[in-house]
Amino acid sequence: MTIVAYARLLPSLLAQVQTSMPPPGTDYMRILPELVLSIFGMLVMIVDPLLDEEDSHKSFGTIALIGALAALAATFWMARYPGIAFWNMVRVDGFSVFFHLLVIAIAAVVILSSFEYLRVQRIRAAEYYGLILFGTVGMCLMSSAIELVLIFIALEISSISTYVLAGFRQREASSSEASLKYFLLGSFATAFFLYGVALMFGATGSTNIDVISQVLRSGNVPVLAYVATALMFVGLGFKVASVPFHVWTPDVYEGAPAPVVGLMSTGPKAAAFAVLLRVMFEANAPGRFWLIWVSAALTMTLGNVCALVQNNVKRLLAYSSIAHAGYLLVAFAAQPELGTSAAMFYTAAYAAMNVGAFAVVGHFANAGEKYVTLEDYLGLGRTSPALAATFTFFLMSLIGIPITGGFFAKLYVLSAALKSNLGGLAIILVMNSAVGAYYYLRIIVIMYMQEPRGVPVTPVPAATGLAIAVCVLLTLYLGVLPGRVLDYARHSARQFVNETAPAAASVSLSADP
Amino acid sequence: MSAMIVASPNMDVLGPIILSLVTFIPAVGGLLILLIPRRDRDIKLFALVISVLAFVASLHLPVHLHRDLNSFKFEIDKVWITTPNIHYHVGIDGISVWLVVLTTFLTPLCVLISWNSIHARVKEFFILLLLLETALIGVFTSLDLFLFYFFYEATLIPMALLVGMYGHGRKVYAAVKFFLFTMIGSMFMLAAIVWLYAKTGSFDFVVIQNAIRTGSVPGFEQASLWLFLGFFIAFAVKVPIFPLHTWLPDAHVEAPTAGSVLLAGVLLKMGTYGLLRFNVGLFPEQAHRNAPWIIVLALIGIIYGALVSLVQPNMKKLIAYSSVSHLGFVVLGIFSFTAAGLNGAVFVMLAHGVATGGLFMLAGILYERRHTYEITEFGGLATPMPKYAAFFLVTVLASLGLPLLNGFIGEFLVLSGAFQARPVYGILAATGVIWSACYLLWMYQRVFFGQVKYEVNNTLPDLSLREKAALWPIAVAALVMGVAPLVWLSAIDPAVQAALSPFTQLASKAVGQ
Amino acid sequence: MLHLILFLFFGAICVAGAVNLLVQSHPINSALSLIVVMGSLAAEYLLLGAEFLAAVQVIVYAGAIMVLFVITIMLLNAGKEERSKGSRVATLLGVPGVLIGGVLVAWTLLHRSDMQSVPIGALWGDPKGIARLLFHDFLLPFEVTSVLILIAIMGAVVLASRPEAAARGARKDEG
Amino acid sequence: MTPPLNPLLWVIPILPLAGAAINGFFGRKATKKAISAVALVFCGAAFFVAVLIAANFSSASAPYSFPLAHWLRSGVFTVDFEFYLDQLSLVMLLVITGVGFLIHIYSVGYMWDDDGFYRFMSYLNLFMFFMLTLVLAKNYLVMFIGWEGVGLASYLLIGFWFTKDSAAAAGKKAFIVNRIGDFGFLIALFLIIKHFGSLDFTHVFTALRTLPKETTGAGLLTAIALLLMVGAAGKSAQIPLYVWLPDAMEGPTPVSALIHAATMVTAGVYMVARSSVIFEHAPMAMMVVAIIGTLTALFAATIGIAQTDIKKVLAYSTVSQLGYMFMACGVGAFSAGIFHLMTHAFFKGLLFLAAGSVIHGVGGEQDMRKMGGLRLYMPWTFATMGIATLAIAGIPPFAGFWSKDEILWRAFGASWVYWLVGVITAFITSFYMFRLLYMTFGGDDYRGAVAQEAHGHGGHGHDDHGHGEPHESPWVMLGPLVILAFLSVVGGFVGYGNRFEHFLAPVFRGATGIAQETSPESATSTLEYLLMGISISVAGLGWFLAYLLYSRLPQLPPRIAAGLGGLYRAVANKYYIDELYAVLFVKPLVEGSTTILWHGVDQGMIDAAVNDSADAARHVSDNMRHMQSGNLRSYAGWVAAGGAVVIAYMVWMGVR
Amino acid sequence: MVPLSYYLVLSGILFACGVLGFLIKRNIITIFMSIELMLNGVNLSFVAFAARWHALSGQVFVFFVMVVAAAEAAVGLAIIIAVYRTRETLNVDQVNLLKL
Repeated sequence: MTIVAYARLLPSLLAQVQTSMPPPGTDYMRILPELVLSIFGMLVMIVDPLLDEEDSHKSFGTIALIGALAALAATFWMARYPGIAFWNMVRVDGFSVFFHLLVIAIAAVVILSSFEYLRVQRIRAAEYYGLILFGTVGMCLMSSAIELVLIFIALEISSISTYVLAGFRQREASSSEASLKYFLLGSFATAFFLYGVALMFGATGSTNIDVISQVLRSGNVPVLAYVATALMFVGLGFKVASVPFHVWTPDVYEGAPAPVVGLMSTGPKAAAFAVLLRVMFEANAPGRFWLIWVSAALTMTLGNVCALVQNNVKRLLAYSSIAHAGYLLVAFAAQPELGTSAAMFYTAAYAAMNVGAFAVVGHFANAGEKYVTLEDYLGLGRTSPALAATFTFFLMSLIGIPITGGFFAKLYVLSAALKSNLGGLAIILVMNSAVGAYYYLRIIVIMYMQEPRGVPVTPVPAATGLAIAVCVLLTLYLGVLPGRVLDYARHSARQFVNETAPAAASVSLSADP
Repeated sequence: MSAMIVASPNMDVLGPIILSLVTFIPAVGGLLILLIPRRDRDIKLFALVISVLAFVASLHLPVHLHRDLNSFKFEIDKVWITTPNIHYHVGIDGISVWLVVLTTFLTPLCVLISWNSIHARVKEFFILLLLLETALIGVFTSLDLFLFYFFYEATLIPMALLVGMYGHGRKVYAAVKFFLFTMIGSMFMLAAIVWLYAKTGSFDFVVIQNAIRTGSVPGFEQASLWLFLGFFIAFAVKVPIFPLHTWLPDAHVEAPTAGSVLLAGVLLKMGTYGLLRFNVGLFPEQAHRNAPWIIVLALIGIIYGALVSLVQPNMKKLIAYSSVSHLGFVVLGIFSFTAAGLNGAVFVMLAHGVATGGLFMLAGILYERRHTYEITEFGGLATPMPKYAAFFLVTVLASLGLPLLNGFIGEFLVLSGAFQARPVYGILAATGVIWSACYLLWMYQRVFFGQVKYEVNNTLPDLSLREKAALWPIAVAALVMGVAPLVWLSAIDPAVQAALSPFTQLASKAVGQ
Repeated sequence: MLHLILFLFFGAICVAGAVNLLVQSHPINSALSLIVVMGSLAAEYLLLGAEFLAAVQVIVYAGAIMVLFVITIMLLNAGKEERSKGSRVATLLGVPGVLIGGVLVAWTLLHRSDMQSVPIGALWGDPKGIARLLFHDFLLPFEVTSVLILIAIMGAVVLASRPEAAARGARKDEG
Repeated sequence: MTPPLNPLLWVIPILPLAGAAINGFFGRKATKKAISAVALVFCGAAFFVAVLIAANFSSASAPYSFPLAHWLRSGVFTVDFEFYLDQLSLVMLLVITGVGFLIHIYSVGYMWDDDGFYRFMSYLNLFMFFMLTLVLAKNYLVMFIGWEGVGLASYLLIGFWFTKDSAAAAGKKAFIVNRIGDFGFLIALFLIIKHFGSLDFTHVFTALRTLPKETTGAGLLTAIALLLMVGAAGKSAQIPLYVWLPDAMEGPTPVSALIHAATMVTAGVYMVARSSVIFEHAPMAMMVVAIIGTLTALFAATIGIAQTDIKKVLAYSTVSQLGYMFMACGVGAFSAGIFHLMTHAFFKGLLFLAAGSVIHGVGGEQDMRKMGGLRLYMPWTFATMGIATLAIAGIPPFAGFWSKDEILWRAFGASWVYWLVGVITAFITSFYMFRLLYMTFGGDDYRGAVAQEAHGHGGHGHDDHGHGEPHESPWVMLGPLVILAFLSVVGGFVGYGNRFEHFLAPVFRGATGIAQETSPESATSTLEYLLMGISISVAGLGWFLAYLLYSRLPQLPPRIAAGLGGLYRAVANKYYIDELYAVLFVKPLVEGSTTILWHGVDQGMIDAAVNDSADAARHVSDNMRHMQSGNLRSYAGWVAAGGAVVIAYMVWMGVR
Repeated sequence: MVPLSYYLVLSGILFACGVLGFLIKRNIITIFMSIELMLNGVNLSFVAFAARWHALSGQVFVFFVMVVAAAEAAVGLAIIIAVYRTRETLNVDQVNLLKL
């Protein structure tokens, strides 16, 4: 019977023989940012032993920062080579370029905001930055991969790096606990995702998103595909913290180092959303509508309601991030094109404001993250007007007050929902943002309308200041001139929805002026 | 005087830019204050100069305003954001022009009145004040729904901060209450706006209005009621219409004088203006259909507000409730859909702005001297401070609608309009004439007449030059508006006629049924 | 027939091991039962013809990874776990949930997926073919795993290292 | 042909306004001479102009209107500042400026020592302005300006001594009660607007003349007329809104004379007369007016009997006299009403001024029981007041006789009931007026103790020089008394042979309908003389009774009072009307607003709802976050359960 | 001849056992083992599906899963050690500093 097996195998073998040639050089261009990041990551590792741990925070940071910026540049380079690389593994299109830029930018800002933090918290710099860079590689791949297995691996890369980063404040029991919880639940969820991948493979015979979508569009969808979607949704839902898979979020955010929270609440989340978009829209996952509808409603409501009584700023922001995930999911219930563009814009805006907010929190928290309760923020408007002002700005953006990115993000999601006749969700969203206003407002009130409590506020160091400034500017930019970004998002969304065939439409950053 | 008003527009060189000029002078000034070193006197002077400048500039508007029928004047229409196509589209008609002037008229007085009452964080105070002014003007000038919403929200933060930072007593509670009430209300408006955008693809007021009138909005019939309510709730909170008014007394009592003046003088008018411009302008059908219960609420507001204010022990609370009563007249006038009613409504807005603004200024002056608003703390004040008593009397008379003062014109027109719509409306509302006399004169008597009860009050100084400078304009305006209302009405009337045009056939239809 | 018998035999061992993993209270026993599971799984792989996988399963999984586990258990000399009442949710919501989900999935697999029957060695996974795929079609994932492993190493180093290392440095630059 | 001087019409109101402004703004620093100069000059000028205009304005002259400026416009509805002069407004004009000027002069003397002298003068001028606006208005809205304006002026003047709580309260009360009347007035205006689209007299009346009378039931015009009557009742202190007038006596006496006797309170009568056409078309309303007038006349007169405060007596007599006027209007004898208005202005003004002079003389004392024998101390005052009393009592040939007789005669023409009540009232009137006279001036000894300094107006200028003896007032005060006395004597003759009526005929041409049938020409003159005789005799009777009780046997009245017991107390306490109103309206309003509306609805319901919902949300949140138990396995439990749900849903979807 | 669904059901059972273990086990290490169990279940289904579609890729995936499992194991155990160092316990019910 082995003969039989051989006979069956033969044609595929032959096929492989004639296709077995090294990948063309352009393929490497299509993963250039990942390459750059990895190189710099390794550079950090190599330099690590050469410099002594004590006063080398800055130098590591600088290397990492340069790496991130180089990767940004590389992304622009990559954008010139739209198309598929490595035998249907990754696709470079507007969509992936967008998320590359986003994720790498987040990493850059986080690195910048970590300079001072590491020194204050006495954290080993080399591994920290190395992990951030490598983790970014994973996120980038998640956004461009069109092969579920590759997605799975990339997901693991980003996850594992964040697991570790979460546990970086080694002296605090809370930190290691956070990392443990994150790790165990994370791998738990990943297993679900993987099982989903397996079943999808079983249902469609492939793990390539394009093939899957073709199969699923070809009619009579097997039940197995539904189950597979369910399991994948569980896995991804965990990553994007949608109810009831959000449970890890508050604990982890509270325990993890503030800048890392800034990273993991935006970077991996954005990447996960990218994957979700690919799975839901590009792979045209079956029976998704009510699933998303309900979980969106639950997510935003629970996030907002729970946040009302939080007293720890990090934890409060954790719940707020859950709520925002809910808003984002609303976009997923909308028509693919509208939804995709809205979601893309939202991730960007949310990243800008949230990273900034956590940068502020991280700076204010001071050594050992002593000051993270609302009481500590009493009268911050007096003691440190600038810090309070920027924080207020971010909070306003989170509330969704005009001229902040948060507002337009919400606006687009809302309009996408209404255009897709999702009146119910729209109303729920509106109600929720009204409720949400309350607890953000609480912070503002505490900062401006009450007397200081004598918490020492160290002057904002240059790097952190720069990071915060960048966030402010980006939030403001997205709030005042969102047109360009949105145009780009729409443009790439359109082609993203249309590209079921391997042939990718041409994208170039000239479309993003 | 009216000759001056209808001056020919060809001498109007500033025409194209004047509106933006008026709108943004204060904001720019406010930002410039940031640069001034913290020498309070300079800051105050600068703020005064800026606000006066804005006032002078704004006078250009009525002088060069055509008096012909609708169509907006001084229009500017520049693309702000391409997708969604949001325009910086501003323009004024006979209604909004006066509200703009009212705003610019009151702000310098606010600056004067807060000269000594603000001690801490003077810089921030005046920055907030000027920013608030810009936002207010923007609300009245913007013709792009989005722009409108933007300014509408933008008024929120400075006001809340003014109350929360510079208020007294339960200022935080008041500020948060104010913020949340308005925020929640405006959320519904946002949803409605976005719906309109989703269906018409434009935020432009004029475009949408035409689209609705030509019936080229898909699914408008089903949605119109909800849209109407969406806008209505937002504005009803702002006006405030019973029973959404409870934020007002709190906010007023705790707010600093300038805050109260602008709050009563202008912010409330945002609500009535919105009702007139959007609820009536965009949804005449619904407005006509829902008028009865809205009018009932207005009547309740008139009588209820008056009765409650009759028994207030706190001067400011009393004035606040009287505002509820007065604004009831405005709503009544608007929804009577008669020329007289609408003219009156607009005129009451202005008159109330001047008179009640004046009352709050006077109350503030007293607070500066005695640090209380409790009426029982005073008595016999006419002896130590006769000038003050005189100004107070004039303002009170203006507010209770004595002929030849500004209060009367508006009330009379509104009442006659309401009476034409339905006699019972007019009759019930007219009782307000009695009530206003009751609560105002009783308050006046308790504060100023009789023997001086407490020794402290004997030593109170009479008005200072600065205070007189702040009060004279109020008194003069009250008189001029009462004697020569045509100056205002001649501009208001055409706009009102235009607003009424859709109702003539509606009314005929109603009669037909 | 033989196939079925073998399948059932190893399957039984497999499930038994899994169940044992759950019921054993001492981690070391659980670890051993997990090894049993893996071993029997290797056998199942063989039945399906994935001989190379079977080998790797035994070497890498049962060999390397499980050893790691055992070492850790020894290192932290973990004793019997106490049956602490931690979580009602897990027992009241989770367990039923698992059962329902499991049943549903199983039902789907049995009835809603047209699975043909296969002979022994259904698909011959010889090293050559696998290598072809691994180094050609799946080249990128293969390379990327290197990053993954790198991260894993770094992480392990960081977390397992005693914090004093960094602390010492910090104290210096304070002084 | 319009006489050349009429264009000056608009100057008449403006002049006093200017005076008021000048005194108001600069009076504080100016000397009293300057102040009084300004006040008198401007007021006098107004009088002078009025006389000039009157000089060439005959009963033949056509009405003359002078548009000053546009006021307000909305759509087609417009109102202008426009003045209107016809015989009726001319009469009012002369009365107001004339009597007003005299009282200005008097005030200079009376208020000289008061600190608020400049305020007082400017208020007086302000009042003149509004009053003149009221009577010269060509449309109801401008009339309403004056209407409310005089209300303001009286508010200010009643509360002139604002440190006295009673004064302040009285001022407020006056204004608010007037507002209640104005409420009716406003509604009437709205009705007029709604149905005639204008408020202009000529426009409305011409439109009206075409309409038929509303003989049966109440129609639009009846409604309008009644509502106007409400306004008039407020302003002219008729039942049920008369309560403010007695309290208004808290004001300085010249104010009582000018505003609360001579001019303002008659505004209501003027307004009704001015709207005669409307009333003509609404007989129902006419009847109501007549009845109200009659009742008020009697009612107030009875109260007057038992009052001991000299000014209070006069106040109630004013109310009762106003009742006469309304009775006249009610029976269609508008000209008679106006006639009585004029004469009443003379003698009642005089009475008040004289009373003021008395009060001034005895150092602020107002209680008649503390007076007596004053004729010896202040003969001039006594003489003038005597004349006035004769006039009001209706003793021929004094002014009051003519007008009152005219009214009674016309009332009889309408219904003998009116006449009867009128006669009774006349009797009572003469009784309490002579009672006043006897109590004040009669007797030989001055009952008032020497030391009344403490008693009197707070801040009243006359307490500083203590009075050993009562003393005659200065000439600046006596002058006006004398002049008014003269007018009270001869004033009646203008009505002789219906000359007055003929003069006003053009105004009431449309309105003389009823009057025609019973006009003296047509009726038998014997009857008229008979009635005249009766009224004269009852007046005499009243005089005699008063003489008997208060001059011959002064010990009797207290016994009678004791005998009457409850009735007397009720009368003395004005039938407890004020208390009744307090219980019926004021208390429930204040209490209700406080407990029900403010604490109940506002705080108890609305605010509570808001706060409770906030708390509820916080509570829910507090429960919800226990989902975050911190236990890893629970979290896994959530995930697993959620996963199960999702799978179940998806399987269902797939199978479906 | 054995129907593939048997293999799949077996894998499903293993996966379920893994989840169950995660839920009911108290010892962190054991919990981690149950995760490994889940992964093994997945692997089996990969292989089975590979047989179904005659696609070797299915078997290749198993390699990747193993690698990932290995990496996870390394990191996970390190984390467990770190936790043990700070908390001196391996009982998951006692690792609940962060809550609410």
